[in-house]
Amino acid sequence: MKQLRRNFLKLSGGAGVAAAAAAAGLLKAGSAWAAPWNKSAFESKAVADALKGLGATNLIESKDITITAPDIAENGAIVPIAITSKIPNTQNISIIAEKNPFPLAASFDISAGSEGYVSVRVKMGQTSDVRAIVKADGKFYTAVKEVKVTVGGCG
Amino acid sequence: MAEPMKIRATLQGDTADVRILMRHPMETGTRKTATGVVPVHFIQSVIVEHNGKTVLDAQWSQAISRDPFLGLRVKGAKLGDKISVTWTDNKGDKRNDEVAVSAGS
Amino acid sequence: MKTTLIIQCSLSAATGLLLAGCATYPDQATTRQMAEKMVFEAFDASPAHMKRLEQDRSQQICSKVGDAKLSQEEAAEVVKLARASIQYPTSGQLSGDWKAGDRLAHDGAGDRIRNGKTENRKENGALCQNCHALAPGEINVGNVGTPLTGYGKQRGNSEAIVKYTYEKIYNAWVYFPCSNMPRLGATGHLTPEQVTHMVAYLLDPQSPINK
Amino acid sequence: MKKLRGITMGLVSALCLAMATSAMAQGNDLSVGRKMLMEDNPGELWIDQGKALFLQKRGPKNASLEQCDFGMGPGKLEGAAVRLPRYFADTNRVEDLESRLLTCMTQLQGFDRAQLIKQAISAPASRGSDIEALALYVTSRSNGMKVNVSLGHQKEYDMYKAGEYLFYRRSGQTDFGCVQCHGEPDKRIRLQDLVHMTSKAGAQEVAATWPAYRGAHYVVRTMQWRLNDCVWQMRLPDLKYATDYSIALTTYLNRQGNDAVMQVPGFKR
Repeated sequence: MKQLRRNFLKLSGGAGVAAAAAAAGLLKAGSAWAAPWNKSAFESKAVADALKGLGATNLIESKDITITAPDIAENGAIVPIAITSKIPNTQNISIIAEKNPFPLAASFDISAGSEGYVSVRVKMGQTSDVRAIVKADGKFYTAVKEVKVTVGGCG
Repeated sequence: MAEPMKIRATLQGDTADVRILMRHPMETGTRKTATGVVPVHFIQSVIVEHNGKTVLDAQWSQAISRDPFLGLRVKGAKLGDKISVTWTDNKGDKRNDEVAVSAGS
Repeated sequence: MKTTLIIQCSLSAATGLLLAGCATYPDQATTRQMAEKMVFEAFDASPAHMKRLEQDRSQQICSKVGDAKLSQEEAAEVVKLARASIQYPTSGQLSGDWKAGDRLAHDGAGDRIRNGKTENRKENGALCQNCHALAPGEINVGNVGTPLTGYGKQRGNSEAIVKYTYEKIYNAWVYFPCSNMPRLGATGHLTPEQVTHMVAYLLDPQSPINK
Repeated sequence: MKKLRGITMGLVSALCLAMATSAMAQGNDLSVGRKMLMEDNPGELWIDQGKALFLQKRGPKNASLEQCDFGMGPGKLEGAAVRLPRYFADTNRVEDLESRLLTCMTQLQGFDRAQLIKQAISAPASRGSDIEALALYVTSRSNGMKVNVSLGHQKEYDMYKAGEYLFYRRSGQTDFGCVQCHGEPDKRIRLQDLVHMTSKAGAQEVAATWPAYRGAHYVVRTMQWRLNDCVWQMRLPDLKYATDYSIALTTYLNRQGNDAVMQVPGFKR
């Protein structure tokens, strides 16, 4: 138990851990109809582990993925990121902020009824590559864009 | 408790441009205030349905910004079609709101 | 704005709508009196902090409203007061440690007041980054002031330049009366020792600003 | 003196060239993010909150704000905010949006003024204060209308001129007045753009975009907060809420910004 607890602390680096663990339990009860939250991918601290959690292997660089985001974010608390995938049969789009404590920020399962497009806002602690992972026809494609984060304010 | 979302769904050709604003603290579990660390609290799942059929099934981490925004485009939409959005957070709180697709400007 | 006022007045006069007389702008002295009263009623502070609201002679002169110009006499007075304000470090050395200067240049804090308390810090930042471009390639820098990139490279570091730079930082109004640059040393925001670090940061060939 | 000016002038122009290029490059980089954030502004979530607060019977007198007169008659909100600040006969003073809200919340609802002021500026990442939400709701009812601050009353003229004076008044550890940061076009503090308030367009931006969602704080802020924060950076003491100092500056800026089309909430990084 002690060992486990230490690992947990290491993982999420703070007092939120216990709550996170409790919450994960609650979630199962609460959302039977949604795909279960991908705990292993979201709680990975390394990009490689997050990719493993997504099942993403043999990434192919693709020009058919567009990342729309500011070159410089004025405020890391709210960085707008939109991903467009022109790859046919796009099934999933995931967004990874590589230098975040937990790099995987979001993962979208996309049905045939939706375009390969999602737009969200992400917290970023520092300048980092933002990586899009697109799953299409069982293959994984990727594109990357750097977003510079300057600490806002004059403090 | 959970407050209403603001959903805009406007028709552009045969695609509905859907823009959703949600009210949620999206706490990372590391933010400190005068009274201590705020526990982790964030939306983990967002489901968007078009006339009852799931078109987007999103999973989020605590890195999504407070009062989250989600934009997507739904294919094969018509005026008056129902767009329904449901989020669920790590505490099991839920919120569902629905709009009809309206004419784009 | 004045023109608009005149038009409004003459219009209403012509159409006979003018009743108790046209509302007019207060004259300068009245405006000043009203506004100064507002200042001293608007802040919640200890007597020591309230002092910051009092203008010294130079600040009064330098608060020209709108397009009003500084007269030659006023400029001369500001320069004279600025000249008299300058204090040199006890060591006599006007150029200090560029590394300390680099750190201070990127420190925008110090001296601010919240809930009646001054920021609790060992020393004040020099605020440079807020307004000036610094080392080449730095993006998070302001442009209210002139860029300082390559400052020393362009000027060398002769004794005259060292002295000029020291004085310019200590009280910019010696050379540019009423410029936007805070009189960092003269207002007490920076100590003479801190100013010497800023001099080194600007002039030392090893400083990132001259790379 | 003369010689010195010559040297500096040459230097300044050489450096300005370098500066202009880098500033332009950065301007492009920032615009993408700004546009994206502006299009879908979380501040919109506060409008309904404000509306609910406005209509709800609250306070010791258990009254809504439907009888509050923002200058167009009790409860008439359309076009009211674009005319603020203005003179109000019932209080015999010029009031801006925040001070008028305080007047109504104390007189109609019986709230304690000091208590309201204490809570008026909310903590970052909070639900925001009642006044912040109410101010946004009331202003949003003027969206699409032109800012039209009139100086018909002597007290309005006085406020305007005092505001202008204060805009240029330098004091404190940094020798700053407002004009030191807001008197020239295309200026930035670090990467943050500074509004050029002595230009018509800049004043219009001020007049038309507050209250605004402040991204770094995750809450809606009002003009009074903006002034507080400026004054803090200027190293002045704590600015009291809704005093004539703020009302004067707001009168000056909004009047300069006449004819701007109101569009709130604004979005501020």
